[in-house]
Amino acid sequence: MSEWFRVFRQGLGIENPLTVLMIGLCATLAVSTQFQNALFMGLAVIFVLVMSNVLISVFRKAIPSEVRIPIFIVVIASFVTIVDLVMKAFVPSVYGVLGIWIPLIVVNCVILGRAEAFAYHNEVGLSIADGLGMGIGYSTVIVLLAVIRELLGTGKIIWFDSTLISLPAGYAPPSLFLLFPGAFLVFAFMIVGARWINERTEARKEGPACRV
Amino acid sequence: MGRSVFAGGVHPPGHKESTAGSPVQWAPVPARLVVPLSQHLGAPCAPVVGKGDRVERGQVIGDVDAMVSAPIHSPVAGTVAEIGTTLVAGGQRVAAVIIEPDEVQDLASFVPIEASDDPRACVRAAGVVGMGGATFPSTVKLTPPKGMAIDTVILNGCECEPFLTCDHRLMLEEPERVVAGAVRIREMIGAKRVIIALEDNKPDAAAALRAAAADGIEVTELPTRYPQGAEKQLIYALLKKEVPHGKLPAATGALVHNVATAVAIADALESGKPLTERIVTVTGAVARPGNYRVVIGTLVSDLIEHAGGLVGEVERVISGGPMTGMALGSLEVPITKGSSGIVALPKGMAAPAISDDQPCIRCGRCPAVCPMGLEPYILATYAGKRMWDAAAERNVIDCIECGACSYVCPTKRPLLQLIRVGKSAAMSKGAK
Amino acid sequence: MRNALRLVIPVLVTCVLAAAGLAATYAVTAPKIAEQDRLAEERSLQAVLPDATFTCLEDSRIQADVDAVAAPVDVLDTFYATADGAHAGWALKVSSRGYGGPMVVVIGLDTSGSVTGVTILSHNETPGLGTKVITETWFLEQFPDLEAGFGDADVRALDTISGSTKSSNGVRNAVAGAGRVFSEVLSGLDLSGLEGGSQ
Amino acid sequence: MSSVGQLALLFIGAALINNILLTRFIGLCPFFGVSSNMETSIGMSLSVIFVMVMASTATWVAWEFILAPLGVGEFLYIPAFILIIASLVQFVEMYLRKASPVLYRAMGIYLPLITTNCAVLATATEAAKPGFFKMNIALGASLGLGEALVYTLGVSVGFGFALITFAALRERLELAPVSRLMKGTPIAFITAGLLSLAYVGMSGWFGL
Amino acid sequence: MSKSVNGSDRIVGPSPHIASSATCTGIMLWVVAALTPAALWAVVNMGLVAVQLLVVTIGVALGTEWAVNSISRKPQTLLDGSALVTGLLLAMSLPPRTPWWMAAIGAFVAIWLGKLLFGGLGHNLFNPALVGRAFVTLSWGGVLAGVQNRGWFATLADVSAEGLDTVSGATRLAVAAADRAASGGYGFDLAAQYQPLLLKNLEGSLGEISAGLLILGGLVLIVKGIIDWRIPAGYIGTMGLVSWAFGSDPIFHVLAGGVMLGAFFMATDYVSSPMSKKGRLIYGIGCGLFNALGRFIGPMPESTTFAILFMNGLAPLIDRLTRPRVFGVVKTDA
Amino acid sequence: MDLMLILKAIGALSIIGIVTSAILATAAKRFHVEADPRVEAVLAALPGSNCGACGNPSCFVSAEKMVAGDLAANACVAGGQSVTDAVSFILGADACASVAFVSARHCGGGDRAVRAYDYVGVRSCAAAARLAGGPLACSAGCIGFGDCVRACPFDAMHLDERGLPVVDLDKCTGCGVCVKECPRGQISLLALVPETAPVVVRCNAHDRVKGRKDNCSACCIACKKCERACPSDAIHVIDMLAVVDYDKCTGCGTCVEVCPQNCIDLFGRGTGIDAVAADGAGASLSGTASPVDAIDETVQAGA
Repeated sequence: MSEWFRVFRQGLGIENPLTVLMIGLCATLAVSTQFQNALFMGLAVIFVLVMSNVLISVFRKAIPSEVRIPIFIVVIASFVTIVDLVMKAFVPSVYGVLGIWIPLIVVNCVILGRAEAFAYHNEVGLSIADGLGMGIGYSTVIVLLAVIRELLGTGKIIWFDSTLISLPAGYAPPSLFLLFPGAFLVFAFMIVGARWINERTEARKEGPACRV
Repeated sequence: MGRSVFAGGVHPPGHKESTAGSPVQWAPVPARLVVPLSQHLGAPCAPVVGKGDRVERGQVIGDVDAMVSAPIHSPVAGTVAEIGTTLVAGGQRVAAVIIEPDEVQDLASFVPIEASDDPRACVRAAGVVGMGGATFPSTVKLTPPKGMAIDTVILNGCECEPFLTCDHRLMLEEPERVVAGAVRIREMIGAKRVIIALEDNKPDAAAALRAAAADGIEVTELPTRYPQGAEKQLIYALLKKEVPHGKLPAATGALVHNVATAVAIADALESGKPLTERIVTVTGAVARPGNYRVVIGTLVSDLIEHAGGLVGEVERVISGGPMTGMALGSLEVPITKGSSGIVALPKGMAAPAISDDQPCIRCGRCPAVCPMGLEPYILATYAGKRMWDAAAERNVIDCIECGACSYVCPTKRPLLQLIRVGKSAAMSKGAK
Repeated sequence: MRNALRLVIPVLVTCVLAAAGLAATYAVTAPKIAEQDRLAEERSLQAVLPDATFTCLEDSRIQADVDAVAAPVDVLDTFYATADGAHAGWALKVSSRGYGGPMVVVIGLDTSGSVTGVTILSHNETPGLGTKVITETWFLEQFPDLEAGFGDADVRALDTISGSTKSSNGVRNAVAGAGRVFSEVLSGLDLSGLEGGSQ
Repeated sequence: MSSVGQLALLFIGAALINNILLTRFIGLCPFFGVSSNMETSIGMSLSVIFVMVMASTATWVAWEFILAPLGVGEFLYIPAFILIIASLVQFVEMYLRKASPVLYRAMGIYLPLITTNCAVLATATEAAKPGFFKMNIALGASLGLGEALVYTLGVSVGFGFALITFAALRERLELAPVSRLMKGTPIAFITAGLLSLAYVGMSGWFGL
Repeated sequence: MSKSVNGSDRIVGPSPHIASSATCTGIMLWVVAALTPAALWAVVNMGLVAVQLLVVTIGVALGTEWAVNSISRKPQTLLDGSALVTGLLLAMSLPPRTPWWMAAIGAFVAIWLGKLLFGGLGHNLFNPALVGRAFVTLSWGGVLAGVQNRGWFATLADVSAEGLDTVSGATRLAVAAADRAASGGYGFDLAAQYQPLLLKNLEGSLGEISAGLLILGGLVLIVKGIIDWRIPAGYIGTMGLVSWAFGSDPIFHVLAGGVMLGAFFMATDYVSSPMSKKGRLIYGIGCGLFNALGRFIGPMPESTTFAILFMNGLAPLIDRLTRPRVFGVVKTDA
Repeated sequence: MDLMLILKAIGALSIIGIVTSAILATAAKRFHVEADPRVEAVLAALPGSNCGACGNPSCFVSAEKMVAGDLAANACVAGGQSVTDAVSFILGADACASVAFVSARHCGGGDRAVRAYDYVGVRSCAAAARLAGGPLACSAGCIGFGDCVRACPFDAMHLDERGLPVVDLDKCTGCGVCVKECPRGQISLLALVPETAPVVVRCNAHDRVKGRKDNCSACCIACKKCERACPSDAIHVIDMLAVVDYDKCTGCGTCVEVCPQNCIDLFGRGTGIDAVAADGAGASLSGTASPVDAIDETVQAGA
């Protein structure tokens, strides 16, 4: 159990796919204009990550390593398609915005990377931990980014038709935060924040810098 | 100014007025001479005299059997007090023969060099080296590599460094000796063309040379712009030929000698006189600035004293010109064959104290003035960040170290100094 | 060959299972998706012309004319609306360009050609910015002021939302296009045979 | 049907005005990953142009002749396209490695990275199945192969242009005394943000 | 500790031992001086609002520079004059009635995000003043455009409540653009605008008040050797040519909007423009082309800011492609 | 109806799957290239997702670079520690093996060395050494601009408050880069000494003793007190400078105590003494209860 928890926690902090590893950026920046969308995106990624990790982990002995990549890709793509169809059917308003980004989850390096690096080598339980940890780590960042951008850029946070949080009326929201440049800028400072926290906690131990 | 002579370049204030009009006069022989045994690029000489030996003016006191070298002669009659070491202007500590001169000196007479039918052997025996500052043994230069035909001899009288007027006075006072040197070199090389080039800020010298010029010797005035006297830029200005990257200037068919060197060559060939003295411009914040004929080995402190001593607050004392010369850490260094001037820069005239954390504001002045078409700002940055490979890739080794970049830099970054570090690192890497 | 089979078969199995699974999922969700689309369309049509029934005009003869006058926007569908059995007006589903991509705007017109309502069916605008064309209700509400026979200049005279100019222009262009389609094509259309046409 | 002018507009729109990296946020991983080195960026750009064109052709054919006729495209296009692209890239890589080591060094080594580049999937999907990407291209509901290729070429050239521009900027950034916390990726993001600020100025050109 | 010669401290430093009189601060002050006539003319004609804008942007720019340097314990760099130039340029690029808080945020963003984060003067990749201006434009574009009708002391609430629903401000350029979009022609005589644009034009930003004074300042900088003529020449020349090619009046388009401020003062920013002569010409042409295209085929009436930012982004690439030929090196295709 | 759809779907994806995998299977055979087995092994250990986060275009290139030694084994951020360990294992433990030498500075001048002149210019030893013989009156001393510190690939050096480079012996690998970088490295200002070296002479002057003290108050004055005091005949004044013979030195510390100039320092890996003793040997001796014990431990550990 402690091993399980360790793997799970790794994804959240010291090996966070976004702020530390810098992978899976595209969708992150694109959909993080709204808390609501980011949350759905995060859920979609968690679903795909956990499910593909489970499946690959279960069948890892049956997958020849030469063709593992095509197989992983098909597995991942299938789960992505399922998310795609389900979202379209049940939350069409969210799908309207996330539409193009759902298919692109397939090529999110985080998922393929975890399938390769973790699920293919570990048993199911740990793979679930890894998928959950990575997925939640990813989602936390994307949701946080979205909250910052939405709050700064519109002055309020919306959940479907209701307003969750609203800044004082005097606030003139700079819409730059909703535009593409704003995404880059806010994310840059989130990385700085993550670095700062990691440095503070000194969680990430330097590996031996071997040079012959 | 209007003519396109070479790309880049700067126009630092000349400051030549105070000495340009002062005729060359002998500086007295001091009580003690320190004659370094390495006054040239190449192998240092070994002493051939010992402590207590009696030496005559012109007698060989140091020699070495190496291709790239030149013997050293005693500049005076006197006694060897010691074979020791001395600091030279460049900061190195080198072996030196310390001579106590006789009370009475006959500077007109000398021990002539061993006569020889080979003019190149005479030039070597007379210890002639490039007197513009590079101190490259002249014999080597006069022996071009096989297969390289030299058709043009250029005598460099540009003297583009501010403050210095020693070559100017030489050309003005002894034009016939300069021309004689030109003729001798032409004979030796078998060149078709001889050009004596000088900047247009010395019209009197140009007129004197023209009057003295023998058949077929051209006297060309070039626009005044620093570094007109740099070998590659001079060849380009006169012949419109670029010295190819990584090749000797001889590859353009041109051979460049300083006018003072030419005179020394003429002296060696015509009267067997070894190189034991030179004209030195002593200027700046000294009481009596002027051009002095100085025996080699005279200490800078003695020379400055003869020029009346330093006046006011002197921030730097420079051996050579202010653009390429070396600041002296101590005045107890001797005048050598390559010392063209001693410039005492008063406070305010010297470059401000620079520090390397000044930012480059990318104003574009340094690439604009670089006569070699380099980008000094980036070379300096690479050198500062120890990115030797990147500096090498941007041709750092082509830098001629003229200092035009540092001169114009508005934030006063020590560009040239950084580039020098990068250049030597790149060269030592390349040599490996 | 054996080796090749060893490699191909797992891929094949994966493909077969994936295809089967997806086809099944699709079979389950497809009706739901179609229903969602239909509902959305229905809602927007109702919003622009309340209490009417709509018939999609599937007349290839007028399509070329419509395309010609509508440019630069595209008319996706033209609906013939009836209320209580009488001709009540038109609804046009128009695709226009906003900031983030195409936006589909539904415009309702009464029989005289004046605008009865405008809604946005789908869009890809930046949430919180381009979407102000929906959330700032005054914007869409200004269109019903357009009188019969309005022209491009009248539409251009309407206000845009500052900072969301491109999204606003997308809607304005769609409405202007619809106006042109009405005056050039629909107003001169022979309506006989349309009444009671099946949807 | 489509005139040269329209094709040119399609190209410019795809390359600059709707630049895939700086205005669409697609393909950012390599944008930040390999842009720290100019040589790598150039190699990557060339490879992306090459792969995108090939991938678009392949997916266009697959859509037109297999997926669409069978009516299974709606739900199979994601696994089908990614499978095609991944295999294609791997094939080309193997082929290059064997056939031309020189070309492999110059280009082939970037190929694996491209598999997981969402720009390729997005572009190939858009080429086969226009509208997916919502790229404001006004050429009708389906593209001919020629149009699809012009479009793909535009996207990939725009990708390369932005990548190389960014690599040149980062070369300068390397020399700047950026504070420790900002050094590396954060300042690169800020640079990208400011660069994308400049691209905002192009939005709406030609009504695109 | 050092030995002295003649009673004074002697210094040993690297050659060259003399330096030109040009200094960074001197250059910056020349730029400020060249902008001063236009700024003063704006103050004379617009009065207090212009003074307020100038004070706020310059004050915040200098304050930010000082504060950030203090917090990060870096040497103070206020004296190099670059923050002063940035503040002044930003003020010149904003409409005079820009709310004070907006101008202040712009100045802060310009100095901090545009310059200091990159490592300070000499390391910023984009012109700081334009970064600040673009930030303000994209954040509160509508407010900025309609700001003519709103007071300097407009509060946040005023702006958010009523500020966002106005039609874009009607500068001469915007009117021209609207006319062109509507009818392909112009509702007014462009040639009649030359004189007001050159001498006194109270529409638009502070820097649009007099193209004539800006040209004068720019020419002084060129004559003083502070800016390279290639950038403004390439910029304005291309701008005129493209305007002419689009069948419009080149002189009007060159004089109107931010072209003169951009061409002489913004694009010529040393740090964010290419270094080589050829590169600067290309860069100037690029700025002009982008700016003109933005006007004729883009949705916004003006695009000077984005044109120069775009070319700033390209500057390192241009530099790379236009490296000077090294003496004696025969150029081969690299 | 649904069955038909499923069959069609299976058909479509299977065709694509078969075609692609068949092509790949054939290609794998036909285009097989022999590669360095170590590269293959490292490549297998890497995640293979080709994310590019290490700055290299693909895992293959990274593997090649790791094998060649151009890329650290811990460069793969996506793989984390487990991959680092695996790669280190493949590349062999000797990649991180300890080395026998460390760098030592033979100068204690710093702020006690007299300057010949005021130096202005780049704060780089290499640059300063070119000007009039360097700013120090002593031509063999440490200029103190820290070229060695900047050159150290292991971040094992720093300049202390006296302006002298101090070696962190725990980090020093004895690679010798600092010695090469030092403009006076050829005259042994910085030199590699055995990592078990217990003492080090902090002076590098070989010129005449007369006047040496005018250049630097911390210099060796060749008084030979250490030579006489040394119980194991391990320190001698050679060419006007005390030199330790590390083969004989037992680390007793006698020389450190007798040196009137305090120019012999305790030294030793693991004791961190390079930094402590640098304040002056006397101070460190009185300040710490048992520096000699520490040295003994070092010696024993090294023996």
